[in-house]
Amino acid sequence: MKKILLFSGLMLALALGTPTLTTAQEASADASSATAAATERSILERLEDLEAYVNNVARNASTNAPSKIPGPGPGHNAWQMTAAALVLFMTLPGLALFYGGLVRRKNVLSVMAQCLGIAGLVTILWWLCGYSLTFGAGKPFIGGFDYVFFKGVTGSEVGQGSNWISNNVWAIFQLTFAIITPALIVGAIAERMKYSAVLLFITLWMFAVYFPLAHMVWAADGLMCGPLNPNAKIKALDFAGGTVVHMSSGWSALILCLILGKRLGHGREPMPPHSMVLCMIGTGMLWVGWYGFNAGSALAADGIAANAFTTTTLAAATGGFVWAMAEYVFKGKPSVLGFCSGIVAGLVVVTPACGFVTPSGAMLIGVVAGLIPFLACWKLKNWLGYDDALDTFGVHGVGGTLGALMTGLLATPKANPVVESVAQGLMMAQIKAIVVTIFLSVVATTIIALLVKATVGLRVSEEVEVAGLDLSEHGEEGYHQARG
Amino acid sequence: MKKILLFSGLMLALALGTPTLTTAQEASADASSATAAATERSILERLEDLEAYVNNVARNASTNAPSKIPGPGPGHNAWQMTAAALVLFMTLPGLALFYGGLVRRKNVLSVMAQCLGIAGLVTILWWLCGYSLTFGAGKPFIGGFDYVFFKGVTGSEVGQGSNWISNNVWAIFQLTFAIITPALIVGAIAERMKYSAVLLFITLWMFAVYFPLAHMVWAADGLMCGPLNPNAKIKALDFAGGTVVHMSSGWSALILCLILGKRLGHGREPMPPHSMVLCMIGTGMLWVGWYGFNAGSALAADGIAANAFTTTTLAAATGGFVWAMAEYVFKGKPSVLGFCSGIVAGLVVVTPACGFVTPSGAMLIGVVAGLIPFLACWKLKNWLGYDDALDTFGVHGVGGTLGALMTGLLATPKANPVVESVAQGLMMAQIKAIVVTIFLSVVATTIIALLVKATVGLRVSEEVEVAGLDLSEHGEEGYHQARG
Amino acid sequence: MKKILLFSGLMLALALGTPTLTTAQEASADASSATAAATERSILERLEDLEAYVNNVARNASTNAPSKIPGPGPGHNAWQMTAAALVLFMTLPGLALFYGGLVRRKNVLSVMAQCLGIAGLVTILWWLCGYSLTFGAGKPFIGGFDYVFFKGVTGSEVGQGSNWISNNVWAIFQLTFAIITPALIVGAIAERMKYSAVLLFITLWMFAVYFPLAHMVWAADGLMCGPLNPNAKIKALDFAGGTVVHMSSGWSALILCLILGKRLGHGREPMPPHSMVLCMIGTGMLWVGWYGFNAGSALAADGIAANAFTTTTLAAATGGFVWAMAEYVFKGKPSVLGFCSGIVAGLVVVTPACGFVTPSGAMLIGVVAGLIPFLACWKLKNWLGYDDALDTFGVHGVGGTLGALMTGLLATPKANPVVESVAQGLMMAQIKAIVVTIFLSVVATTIIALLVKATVGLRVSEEVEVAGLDLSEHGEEGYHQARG
Amino acid sequence: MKKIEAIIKPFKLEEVKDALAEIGIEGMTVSEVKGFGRQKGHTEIYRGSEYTVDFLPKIKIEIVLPDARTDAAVAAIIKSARTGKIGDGKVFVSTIEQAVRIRTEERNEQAI
Amino acid sequence: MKKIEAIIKPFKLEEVKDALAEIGIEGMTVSEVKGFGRQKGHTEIYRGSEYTVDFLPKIKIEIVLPDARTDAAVAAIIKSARTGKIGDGKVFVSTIEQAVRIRTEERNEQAI
Amino acid sequence: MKKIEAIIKPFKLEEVKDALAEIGIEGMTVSEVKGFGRQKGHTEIYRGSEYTVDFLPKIKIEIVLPDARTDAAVAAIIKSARTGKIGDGKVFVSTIEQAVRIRTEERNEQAI
Ligand SMILES: Nc1ncnc2c1ncn2[C@@H]1O[C@H](COP(=O)(O)OP(=O)(O)O)[C@@H](O)[C@H]1O
Ligand SMILES: Nc1ncnc2c1ncn2[C@@H]1O[C@H](COP(=O)(O)OP(=O)(O)O)[C@@H](O)[C@H]1O
Ligand SMILES: Nc1ncnc2c1ncn2[C@@H]1O[C@H](COP(=O)(O)OP(=O)(O)O)[C@@H](O)[C@H]1O
Repeated sequence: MKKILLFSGLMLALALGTPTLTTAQEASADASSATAAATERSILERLEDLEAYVNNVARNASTNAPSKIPGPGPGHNAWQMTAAALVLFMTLPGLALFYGGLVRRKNVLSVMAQCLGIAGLVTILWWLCGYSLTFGAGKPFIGGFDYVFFKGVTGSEVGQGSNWISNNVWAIFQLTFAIITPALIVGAIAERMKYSAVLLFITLWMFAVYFPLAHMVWAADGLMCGPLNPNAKIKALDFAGGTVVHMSSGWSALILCLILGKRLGHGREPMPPHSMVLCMIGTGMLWVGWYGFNAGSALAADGIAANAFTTTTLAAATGGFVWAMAEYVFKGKPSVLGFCSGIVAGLVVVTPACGFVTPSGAMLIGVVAGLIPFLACWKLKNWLGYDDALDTFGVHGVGGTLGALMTGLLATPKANPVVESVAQGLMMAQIKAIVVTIFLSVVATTIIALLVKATVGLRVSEEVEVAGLDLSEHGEEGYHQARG
Repeated sequence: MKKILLFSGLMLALALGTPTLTTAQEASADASSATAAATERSILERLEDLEAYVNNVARNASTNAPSKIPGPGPGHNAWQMTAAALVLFMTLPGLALFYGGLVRRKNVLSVMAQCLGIAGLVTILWWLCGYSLTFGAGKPFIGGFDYVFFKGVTGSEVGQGSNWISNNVWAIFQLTFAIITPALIVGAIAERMKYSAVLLFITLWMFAVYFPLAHMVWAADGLMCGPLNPNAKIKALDFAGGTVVHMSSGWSALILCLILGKRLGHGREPMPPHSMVLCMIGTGMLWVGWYGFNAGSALAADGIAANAFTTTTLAAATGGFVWAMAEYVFKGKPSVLGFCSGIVAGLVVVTPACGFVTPSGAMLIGVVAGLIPFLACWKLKNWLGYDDALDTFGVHGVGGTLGALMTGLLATPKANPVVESVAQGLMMAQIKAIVVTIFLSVVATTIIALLVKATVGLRVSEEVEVAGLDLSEHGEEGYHQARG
Repeated sequence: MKKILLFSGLMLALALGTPTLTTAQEASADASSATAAATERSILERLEDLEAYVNNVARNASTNAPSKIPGPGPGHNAWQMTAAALVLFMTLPGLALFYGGLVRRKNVLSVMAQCLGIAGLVTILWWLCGYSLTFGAGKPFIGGFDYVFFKGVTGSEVGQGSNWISNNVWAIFQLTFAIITPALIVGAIAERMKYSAVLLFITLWMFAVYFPLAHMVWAADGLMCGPLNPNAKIKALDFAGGTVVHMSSGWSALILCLILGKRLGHGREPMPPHSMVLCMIGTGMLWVGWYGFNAGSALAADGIAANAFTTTTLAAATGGFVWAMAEYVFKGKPSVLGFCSGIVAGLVVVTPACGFVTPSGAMLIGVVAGLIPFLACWKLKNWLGYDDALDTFGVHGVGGTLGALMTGLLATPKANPVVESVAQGLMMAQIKAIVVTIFLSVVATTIIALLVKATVGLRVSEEVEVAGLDLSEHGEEGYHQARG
Repeated sequence: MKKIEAIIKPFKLEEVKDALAEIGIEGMTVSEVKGFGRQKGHTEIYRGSEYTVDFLPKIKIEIVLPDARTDAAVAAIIKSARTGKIGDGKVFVSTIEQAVRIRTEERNEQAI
Repeated sequence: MKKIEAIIKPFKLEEVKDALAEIGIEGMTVSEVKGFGRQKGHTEIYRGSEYTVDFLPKIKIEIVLPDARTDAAVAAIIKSARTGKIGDGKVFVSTIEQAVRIRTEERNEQAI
Repeated sequence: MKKIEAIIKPFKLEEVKDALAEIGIEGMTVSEVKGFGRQKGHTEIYRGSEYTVDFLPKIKIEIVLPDARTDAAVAAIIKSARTGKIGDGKVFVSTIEQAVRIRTEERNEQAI
């Protein structure tokens, strides 16, 4: 029943969306004929536009004549497409492997199905209205409906994201963020949550948490968008998603796994990763993909992107090394899971900071990222006793919060001139942003989780949990032995 | 014996090719000294050339003076190299994993060896004369011999592919297409075809089907090249290879698997995928690599590439979601293989359309791609009873044909101005292109398959099939258990 | 104890590095205010600068007025970031899988931990002083201390690497080379070396071999830097690291595995790869990543990069095919490991040559690369009887040396004008470079290995070797069976 | 001496091991097997093809022990392995004539 | 009661299972083993090293059943597992003294 | 006929096989098992959780052979499998009543 409803909903949406096939482009065609009426730019102005492209700044706006190069700039657009592809790679197959390797063999496919389902679901929502609610002009808390069905989101025009990248590449780049964020939550609730409940929870969560939060932090009229919104109430910094991506998913994951309850046998039976090899492959992919995530967030192949690229590398490598060496010191053996966890932690903590800090700042972030989340996963979790199966909270919740703080501490105009404008009171703004994010995530997740529990139910039956979700929920097994 | 012949052939070809080491570059050196004799371009003309680079249009051709920027444009060339790397990634390891995971454990390496062998073989053929036969000036049905041994295919010159990308990057980008197309066929004949027969079949098939078809569809003097050839008999559209890649491989696969016969035990014994995990990894890689395939086919990092990037994402995600939800509705469980199949189907169907349709068009494509190939694999195959082991026909044959039709239906000048020039009678042209493609694939495959059967034979012995192709044909096993 | 020392060392370094947070950027701020005082560039000069960007040549230097586009050029910078990400991908997860698949199941994680540990360790060293010692101005044999703690290595400035790429992107690009080189050595000493010994050996080796050698070959004042150093004693060519990366690691690997001794049971017990599937995945990733390695070494998305991209593809595909066909001829069966080995060999041999040879030259390289290392692994190794577990010497040592020779033989100004300036006596220069590289690698490795043996010891105990390094050294297992 | 072979559900292994340890039995050999019996299998679907997996994963425990301790061990296994649902498994007992500890060459009851 | 242990070629498992089902035997336990016998192994080659794999994959079927049904079962196995080529495998029969169904504690012939 | 079941350390398999071949025994069936005994397991650590793996990988060898050759075989196994360290394993001997070669239907001593 539910499934049929879901299905019909999609069809309906598509029926609604299809007319825009015509209208959207008509509008843009009109627009371009209007501008074509203006006079020509001078040679100097045309030269300035070309230089603006190289320098990734705005075209000369002091003249009415249209720019001769009004569309995307090839170098920046090339990098932005590459970056978007890299971020998708983080989820599929990156995160699916990282998480899939850490669960027991009988649940490997369920984790993958969750990542795949989220990718599909979020894409449809994003096209429908998610992109519009996030980046359409609106209120400080949420955007508007200007871009529903990707209306006006074309490849030949720029400006929605930045000066030299196609509007639709920007929309897809941001889509890949909207996909990975809820997929991160999967780590906390692995091995016991109903598939239908996952899909329903995520749908509601996108509307209640992700779209508003991403708007607040990254839209030019958002509540906490320090660099772009001069009227922002909270002038915070978040380069690539410390609050939006990691804190929101991490804190929501904590609440959801508390409401969901522990896995059967948790704390009694060993539940070792069924394949550290898969987990390590996923880690490598996450690291590489993260270059798209962080350096792509510069929205250009410029010096800021280069800085984010650099700091990301340093923090990831150092985070991994420090975590494993901490294990070496405290537990006698450096483990592959330690390296992998530390690399991801380093990447998480540097995410909000990467475009604002220097290489030495990144090294400090790497060291801290290798120690604090290590302690969170080792001590805090056992002490509090929740069953965050794959440590989404320990790594992303704790790491994301840490990142927001470290950004406040280490952001410097020397790494990025934009920091100048928000430097005053930055730490306080960061703390406020942290509070808003945690508050929104915790409250919304609690309500949604209880709602889902009351309707389709959150957990699979004991029998299904024992047999494994792969067989029971997806009718497949991860691996088949030789025969014949 | 055969092997020695093969080997000597390669050596001979190399001996023939090596002299061009000298001659090819001499020619190009001459050419550049000739142009250097002309007068200088004016400042305005130089400015226009720079703007032409940003806008990805041709350099000012109204003057004799050579352009000051005659070579590749960095942003476009950067994207084109990235795209070529991504398409190679689709085959190795992407497709090798997608297919390798779906076969039984005893045949996983044989599938990989087929992909690897095809990559090597096709590269050698491409360098020898394949590129020339495909893109050298020639007749409507086949190109000429201008570029044998990559003669005149340099990095500093542009124009063979497009205005701002190196000629040799274009040649390699196209090589990656020429590699993946025959590799797709492997899915239909998996687990039972002789390795020597695969190599021989593919060699002949490249000459009989791929080089001619790619020439007809993409060369400026090709029979069906709607956008570039004003004299084309069939003014069809195929942005990134619906006919050339997916239909040709899909329909050939069908015929070849019919001639080859079913696997021993087909329909009686269960033959589940030995590792859905590998299949899922492969799917993620295919999706990411497909950005190179589709957005790379714009041959620039421009707005058209951006559009292809966008539509590719939407169709893939929607196709995967719809296929799995259709399973949910009709079979009770959404499977990982359903997601993976739907993603690939979405990508296949959007391939010919991606540069010509709007986002909403892509969503519609995604929905259709999630349903029709799903039915083809579920119902059609059982009904007709052929053993297309990994559903190459169901996904690529059916999907490619569907894509050619949907392109006719949804292509719009609003997405790409080039559609204007072929809009009239487009659907009829698409149907003609479909007929030509199917006809060529079916007839050529039949003849070649019978030829190979009569000479080296198509199938391995029963004993080899039972023991697995890995051990018998390649002397290796996919996995070794622990010992000691 | 040792571990605590290691740990504190890192902390100390960080404490030292952090002050540069301030000083480094101050310096650069001063510099830019100084230049801002100069007069304006003329329109023609500005046009020339833009053209210089497209053509990847230096900005007009005949004027004092600062360039209007002094920073990185988007297309080149985009490609350089992509290339750096690709080279990292080669190590993590590429090489880790390639090697990890070839060892026995009980040691798969140890190989991965070695790759991960090297990535972390080398990153820290690189930031500390490695980059500076390699590329800071210095002596013919080693650089200086100008760039310690990445001082002055910013994203907005260019010139340390090339005209149009950010200095820090160049530094990170080179870091990825510095990571993979020692990681290659792991292949020879797999399955028996102590983890602490690996870390210690590599630390010393970086200072004794890698930093000096990379300086000699690639720094503008390096001893053997043919293209950039007019005063170079040995005017050799090495486009992307035949000597620096492959010969140094390969020859060091040989010596280290001789000193380390054979694995228990070597030659008596079968030690087949535990997963050829992983090895094949790794190979695909290595190939794709190698585009960053080779075409990225052009330091721009220009025609030279395009040429390197092309020759890399041809050599890899041909190398793989020839190796497997040689097996087919001599052993009756073409194996997946044969393809994989040949692909890697093709890539290794073409590495020093890729930017200097034509496509036909690359084909010849591919053929040779498929035959000579094949013989080295098959005959030479058995004949000499050393236990190079995964054939680092056979592929990288032999292949790298072969590549240096083939570069001398095939480099041509037709592929790259820079060859002109060193053509005279090139073969002799190549031989000298080979001798220097082998001498340095062999002597330094011998001394370091004996030193490490005398202090922490080189080998694990017999018991650990039998049980597997994963459990004993890292406290983990690669795979866990189903249970419950 | 007797050999007990018990076929149990995999997730019961820890419990059975603990139950045996409690009565002093600390030597055993365990293997992964597939069982076929009254408990019905499950259906898997792969694109077009649907099929039933009849063989279910089970664990086989083998214990060699003195005659006198057999009944206690059997009872302990039954108690700890039971869920009451179909497919809980079986216990079989047979005779062992000789046992040797490889390390020491101790024989029979000393060896186990 | 008797225990039949049959070592067969892996791809014969379905057929043997069906043959046993036909004569009413529906309980069995199956495991993957490696066999060593007259059937010679194969050679694998990895770069420099070539070696022979002597152990071939086989399936072991274990069935506990009443004495009276033993001969029929053995015959059914032999018939369905035979290919006539070397390596078809063996059937071994031994005695089981006790059998218990864990779920119900039924004993002996009731239990199997 | 007798059946020898030997539980040994995995890396000793080749040696045991060779030792048996030397005394003319060339048929056997081998499986991977997990052993639990005096030899203590190891600890694995995964982030927060630390746990002990009690079950160690072992190899089980099964050989059916004529009564007369049993002692020699047991002796050969013990000699070749011994390392002298805890966990070397056990050898158990029991009786087999019937043996059939599937390929030929040869019975008993002819069959093995
Ligand atoms: N006759 C038999 N011989 C050997 N093993 C058997 C026999 N019958 C059942 N088994 C094993 O016992 C397991 C449980 O048996 P089953 O009939 O499913 O449930 P239950 O024991 O609760 O009646 C089977 O999966 C199989 O491994
Ligand atoms: N003496 C034995 N004891 C236990 N298992 C044996 C014995 N001899 C053979 N086998 C098993 O039977 C299988 C088939 O035996 P083999 O000698 O290869 O062929 P055949 O039975 O046709 O003569 C072997 O792979 C092994 O698993
Ligand atoms: N009572 C038993 N029944 C069956 N197998 C046993 C028994 N005791 C030990 N084993 C097997 O023998 C192996 C070795 O036993 P262990 O007590 O560790 O060492 P040792 O034989 O040297 O005393 C165990 O891992 C287990 O597989």
